[in-house]
Amino acid sequence: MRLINQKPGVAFAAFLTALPFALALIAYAIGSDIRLSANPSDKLLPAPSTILSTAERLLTEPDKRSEQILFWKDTWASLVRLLLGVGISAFLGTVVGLLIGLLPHVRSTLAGFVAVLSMIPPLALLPILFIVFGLGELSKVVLIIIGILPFLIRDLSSRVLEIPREMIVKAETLGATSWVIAIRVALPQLMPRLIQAVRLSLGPAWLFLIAAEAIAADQGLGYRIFLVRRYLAMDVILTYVIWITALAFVMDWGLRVLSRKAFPWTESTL
Amino acid sequence: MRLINQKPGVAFAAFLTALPFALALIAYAIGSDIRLSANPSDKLLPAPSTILSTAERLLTEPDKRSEQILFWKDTWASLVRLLLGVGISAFLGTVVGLLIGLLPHVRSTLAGFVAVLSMIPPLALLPILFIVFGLGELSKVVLIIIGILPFLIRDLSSRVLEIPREMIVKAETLGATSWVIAIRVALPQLMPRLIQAVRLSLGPAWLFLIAAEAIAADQGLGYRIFLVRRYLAMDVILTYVIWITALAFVMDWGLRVLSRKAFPWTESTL
Amino acid sequence: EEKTEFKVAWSIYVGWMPWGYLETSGIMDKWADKYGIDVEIVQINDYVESINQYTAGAFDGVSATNMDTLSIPSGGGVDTTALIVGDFSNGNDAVIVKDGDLAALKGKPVNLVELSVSHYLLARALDSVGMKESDLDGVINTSDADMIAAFATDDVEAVVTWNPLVSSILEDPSATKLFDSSDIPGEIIDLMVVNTETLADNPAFGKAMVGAWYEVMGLMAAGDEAVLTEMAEASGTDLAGYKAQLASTEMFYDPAAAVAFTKGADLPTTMVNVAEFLFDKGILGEGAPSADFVGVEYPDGATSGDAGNVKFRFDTTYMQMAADGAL
Amino acid sequence: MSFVTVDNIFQSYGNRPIIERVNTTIDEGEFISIVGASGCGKSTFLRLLLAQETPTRGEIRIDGKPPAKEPGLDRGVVFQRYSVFPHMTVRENVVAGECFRRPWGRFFGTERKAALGRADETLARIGLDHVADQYPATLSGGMQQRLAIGQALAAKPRVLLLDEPFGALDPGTRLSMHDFLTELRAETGMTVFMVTHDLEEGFKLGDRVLVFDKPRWDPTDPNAYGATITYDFDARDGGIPFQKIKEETNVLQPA
Amino acid sequence: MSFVTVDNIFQSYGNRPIIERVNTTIDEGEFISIVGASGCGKSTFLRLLLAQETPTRGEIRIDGKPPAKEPGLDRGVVFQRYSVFPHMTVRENVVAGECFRRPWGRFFGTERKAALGRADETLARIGLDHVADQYPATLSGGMQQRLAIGQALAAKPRVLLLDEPFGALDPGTRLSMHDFLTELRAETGMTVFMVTHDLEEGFKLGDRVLVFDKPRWDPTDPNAYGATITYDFDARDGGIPFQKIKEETNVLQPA
Ligand SMILES: Nc1ncnc2c1ncn2[C@@H]1O[C@H](COP(=O)(O)OP(=O)(O)OP(=O)(O)O)[C@@H](O)[C@H]1O
Ligand SMILES: Nc1ncnc2c1ncn2[C@@H]1O[C@H](COP(=O)(O)OP(=O)(O)OP(=O)(O)O)[C@@H](O)[C@H]1O
Ligand SMILES: [Mg+2]
Ligand SMILES: [Mg+2]
Repeated sequence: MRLINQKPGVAFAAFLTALPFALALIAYAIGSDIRLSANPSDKLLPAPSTILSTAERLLTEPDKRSEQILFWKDTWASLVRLLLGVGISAFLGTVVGLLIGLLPHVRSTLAGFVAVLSMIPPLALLPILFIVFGLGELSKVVLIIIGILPFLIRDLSSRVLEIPREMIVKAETLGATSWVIAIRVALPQLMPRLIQAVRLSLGPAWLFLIAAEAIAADQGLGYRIFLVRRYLAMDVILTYVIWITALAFVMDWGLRVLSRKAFPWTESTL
Repeated sequence: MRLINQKPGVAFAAFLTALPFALALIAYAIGSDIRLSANPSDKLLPAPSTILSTAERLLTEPDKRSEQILFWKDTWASLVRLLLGVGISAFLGTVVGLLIGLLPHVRSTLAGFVAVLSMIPPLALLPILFIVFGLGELSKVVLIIIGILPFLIRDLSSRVLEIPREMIVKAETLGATSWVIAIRVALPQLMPRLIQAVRLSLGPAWLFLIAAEAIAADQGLGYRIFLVRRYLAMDVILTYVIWITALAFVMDWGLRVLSRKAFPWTESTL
Repeated sequence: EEKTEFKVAWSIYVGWMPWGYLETSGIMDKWADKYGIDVEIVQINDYVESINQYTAGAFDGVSATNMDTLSIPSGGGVDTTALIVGDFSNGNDAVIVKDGDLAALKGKPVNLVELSVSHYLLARALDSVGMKESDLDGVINTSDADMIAAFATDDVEAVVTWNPLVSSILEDPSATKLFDSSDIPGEIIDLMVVNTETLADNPAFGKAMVGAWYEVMGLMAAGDEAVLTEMAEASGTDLAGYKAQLASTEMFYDPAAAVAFTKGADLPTTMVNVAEFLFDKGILGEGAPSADFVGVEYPDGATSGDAGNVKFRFDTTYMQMAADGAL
Repeated sequence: MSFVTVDNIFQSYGNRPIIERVNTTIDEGEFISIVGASGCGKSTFLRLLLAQETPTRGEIRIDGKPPAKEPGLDRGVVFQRYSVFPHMTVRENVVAGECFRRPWGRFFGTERKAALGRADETLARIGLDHVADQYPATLSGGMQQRLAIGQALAAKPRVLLLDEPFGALDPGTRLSMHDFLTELRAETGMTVFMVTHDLEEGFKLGDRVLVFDKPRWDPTDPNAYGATITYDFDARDGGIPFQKIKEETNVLQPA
Repeated sequence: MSFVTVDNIFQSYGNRPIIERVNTTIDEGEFISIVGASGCGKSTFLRLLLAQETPTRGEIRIDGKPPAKEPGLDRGVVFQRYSVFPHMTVRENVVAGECFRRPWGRFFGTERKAALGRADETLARIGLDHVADQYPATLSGGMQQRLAIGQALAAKPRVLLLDEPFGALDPGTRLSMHDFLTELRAETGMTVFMVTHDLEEGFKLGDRVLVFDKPRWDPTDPNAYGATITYDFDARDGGIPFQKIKEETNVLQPA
């Protein structure tokens, strides 16, 4: 039987899914063990047990100075920035995407400009950003926006352009104005794609958030990682990395579920 | 007439396209002028003429110490890293994407793992990367690979899964083995999508390249930008940013043209 | 112009930790209230970014070294005054190798934060054995955040960096310190610099800053464990670690000592050395015709460099007030 | 009196003429079938009738009014696909036929209730009341087209334009759609233009059948000339005899 | 002797039975049309014949050989869509019918030349020689399906399976495809199974027409039972009279 037709059973499939995770864990444990047996105070690959106890400490013990649990404070600070940045980008991306997609004049004006903007590496512009937007929360949110907005605009406007012309014409024959076409035909059909696009841009958003926090912040997940990197506190870094990964995963999954639940009409059940 | 039906003429469209660029330039010139009249040696927003002369100097005058023109040396170093990183990722992404897309066993094993991997913020793991891959060229290429490979694998494998089952079955009825289906049915149909996916990942690739060069390098576009940031030489930074933008734009455009030229069958000319 | 709200930036470094304590303990607010103003002290993760921000006008003052002040704000035309001379590095910056001596660096690459005081220290270290940077296999710009990890890789033979990284790296048994800032005492000076114009228009700003600073200096000199522990934790280490870093820092707890150092005869020599180093590296900008392009003024009114383009001033007025108990 | 006047219409894309010298007049309530080879410009002609495009030369007037500049309430349309809104339920799609002309594209309050009631009546009439709360994607192709027609009629257009409305349906469904359309027409007495590939369908449903073809042909450049109405059949009496040509045709006779 | 034996086939997806108790035998060279309501399991039955799926119960044997586990050279297939490879030219698509069984899926050298020659002959026979170097996307739907059939035949299968091969074509093209298929069949004498929605088409082309339907019906749960062959008509003699039932049927008589 051809390989492409050989399917694993349910139990074997579950085993296969778990396999690479287990292998990665074992490989890490062995690597850590080798380094630790050579140098017991090696910090690079802390033993899994060390990471666990560090994680427990981070999650439960309040900071002596501020009496707060830094881990949750960092998480909260980062999440607020991330959600603000992504939320504002999603909103602007939708509005500008609709305008570009629907109105030929706006399209002529902005499409080329946004295409060029999307090629600018935002990290290189950090100094200017910080000057213009200050060093407060705003600049971090703005970096996220600058980083993902051009992509969102391009993606969403091209989706608006993909709406069959027939549908727009149909709406026109029903007496719809440009405004009604925007809010009742284009916008609702854009929504599932918006969620898709937001899912795709969450990765870059985290990246920009971490980069911004590395340079100017006094709390946040990225800030903490860069702070303790100076001491190579890999147990803390790994805890934070695992946490960020988990957060990213949950967000992605949540958006996927939301998309399925909120837009039943995207499923072709025939 | 509805706004959505009002189209600018050819000349007016060209004017509109140029408009935001011109406005951005004018805004910059004004901002620069204000700062420079307050402090003539202000470095933050150098006059456009200063940028031009700096650019000319960078492009033509060799460095005193190395006798090389640093600009081209930096460009070459960065391009080599970028192309290696993207090229290797594209190759691995294609192979693994094909395997995941075609073989149920591989899919069970890797799909979940890659989904989790793609959520890990690579910047946070830099210390481990350095230890494992050293501080040389390798680590920069690897950072790019780690940054974009999971996306490529996910994107390409989902495209393989989108190949209509009918087509695979048809190939089977023509006596094709799994191997033949991979190289003669799935692979060629994956190619246009590969180019698309590479286009999408060039942005992140630049980002990771700049981040890697900012952290440890002795040449490269990102290295230079972060080095001269130490004395706020915005004229140099802006020259480099414009150059990177131009390079990114040309690459994107080249890939688009390549895709059109190399895969005539994707156009439905009927 | 006159104003009542001021912002200063600082970044984490052993000699600047008091700034964080000033803000969290309320001592800064106390002194600001006394002079009827408001001073906000902002911590910035990235040292260079904090100076850039100051240069661009986002802050009225910033913690910086003498060298970076000369190259970034002063070189950028922002007339800057050293309000507080806090300390000089006396072993905090070091050249560390895996084996060999300074002469053995010949033909090897060195990892450091390029164009920083580390770079300057390396130049001075090579001077001391009659070598030049061109004798090396180049320098590799490496982020300070990754210096420890970098030293752990096989590629890296030598690094130049500062504390607390130095002490972490030296924990590695293979690491040897070849040269440190105690070999060039008084050349790497940690300052609080402020905008000259702002200071001239608002003497209250200078008074509040200096007054608050020396109140904390008093606590530190007295060995107040609670204060030191708080600074230690803010810098990510513990009390013992912080004390070890302080040991290689020549803190001027006493304003009189700071005044004396600033008025000392060595300072102009140091600044000329630094200016030459900066010019040599092209850091003073392409517009700079010579190392003398930027003028530096000393407490006695003497200048080095271009007297017509004085952008960096050492001013002991306020520290003297503190020494005199006049605040 | 003629209701729709098509006056010497030319349409070119770039340098390529698609249709040329099209003249005809249509009475109110006529059902016009349009047939012709693939790519000859039937859909283009429909787009001109719809005012989705403006002809290069000539004018189309409805009821003597000045030529429309863009599609509007007086012309309803159903395309082969994409004629219903996938994100609205079947009922909402019908309501859309009435409420899209409002400032917010919606009805509120009692008006809304009344519209929902009317929609349910319409749905009952077009036999879709049992799927009123489903989304179009869950309907079969035939049901979708029925919905599209119902929606277009809810807006009460004066002219209904159909571009191969049944082209994607299988033969059985197609037949039942013919009955559906015939019924609706009898009820409303609307003026209808229908493009079709299927001659039989054209003659079965139409009062007149317009045939589009290229009367002139340049063997060295097949795209040099556009198509026009070459035959205009009277298809009443069930379309038999098919050969009753209503007016003089535009076919050029060999000289 | 019976060539294809379908022995008491059941197929369920999850708990839902789709087809049940399907039994029939087919002689070599017969043309079997399969008709039935939408969703009743015609395509499922074809997938079972193709060995793309394994039945829940029962066996299908071709020429007495053990049941196949997966599709292979002995069964050719043409679906409604996606039956040609879009990235190969028309000629390459035909060559693929012969060369996909090779280790690299390609011919090299002289073998390649010979295959190209044979492909050109095939193309001439199916009337596609003038578009040999074009890609399928540039062909009309009818030409694509002709190509798909040509490609399937190039592999010389023993049984040809067609799943609504002409479902997406317009009526004119459909008629010419019927002629094409009839000709090809006369030439090759192949055993053919064709699923169609169009009863007329089924009777016109088939030697036998199998009707799939649910003989049992649970009013509280429409999905409780699967479909089976309820009628098996002899459709030779041009399918007239349609009513000649060949074997006893499976319709349950009211007790
Ligand atoms: N917007 C356009 N720009 C350029 N050419 C066009 C455009 N729209 C249609 N054409 C061309 O005009 C010709 C007529 O197109 P049209 O769609 O009107 O044909 P049709 O008779 O409806 O054909 P079919 O039966 O295939 O629907 C075609 O050759 C088409 O390629
Ligand atoms: N892989 C599958 N898993 C679950 N259910 C399936 C699967 N394939 C088909 N079905 C269901 O089985 C039933 C029969 O499907 P099938 O495609 O065989 O019908 P059909 O007779 O070919 O219909 P049509 O005329 O629409 O093509 C349908 O209700 C379908 O939803
Ligand atoms: Mg058409
Ligand atoms: Mg089917």
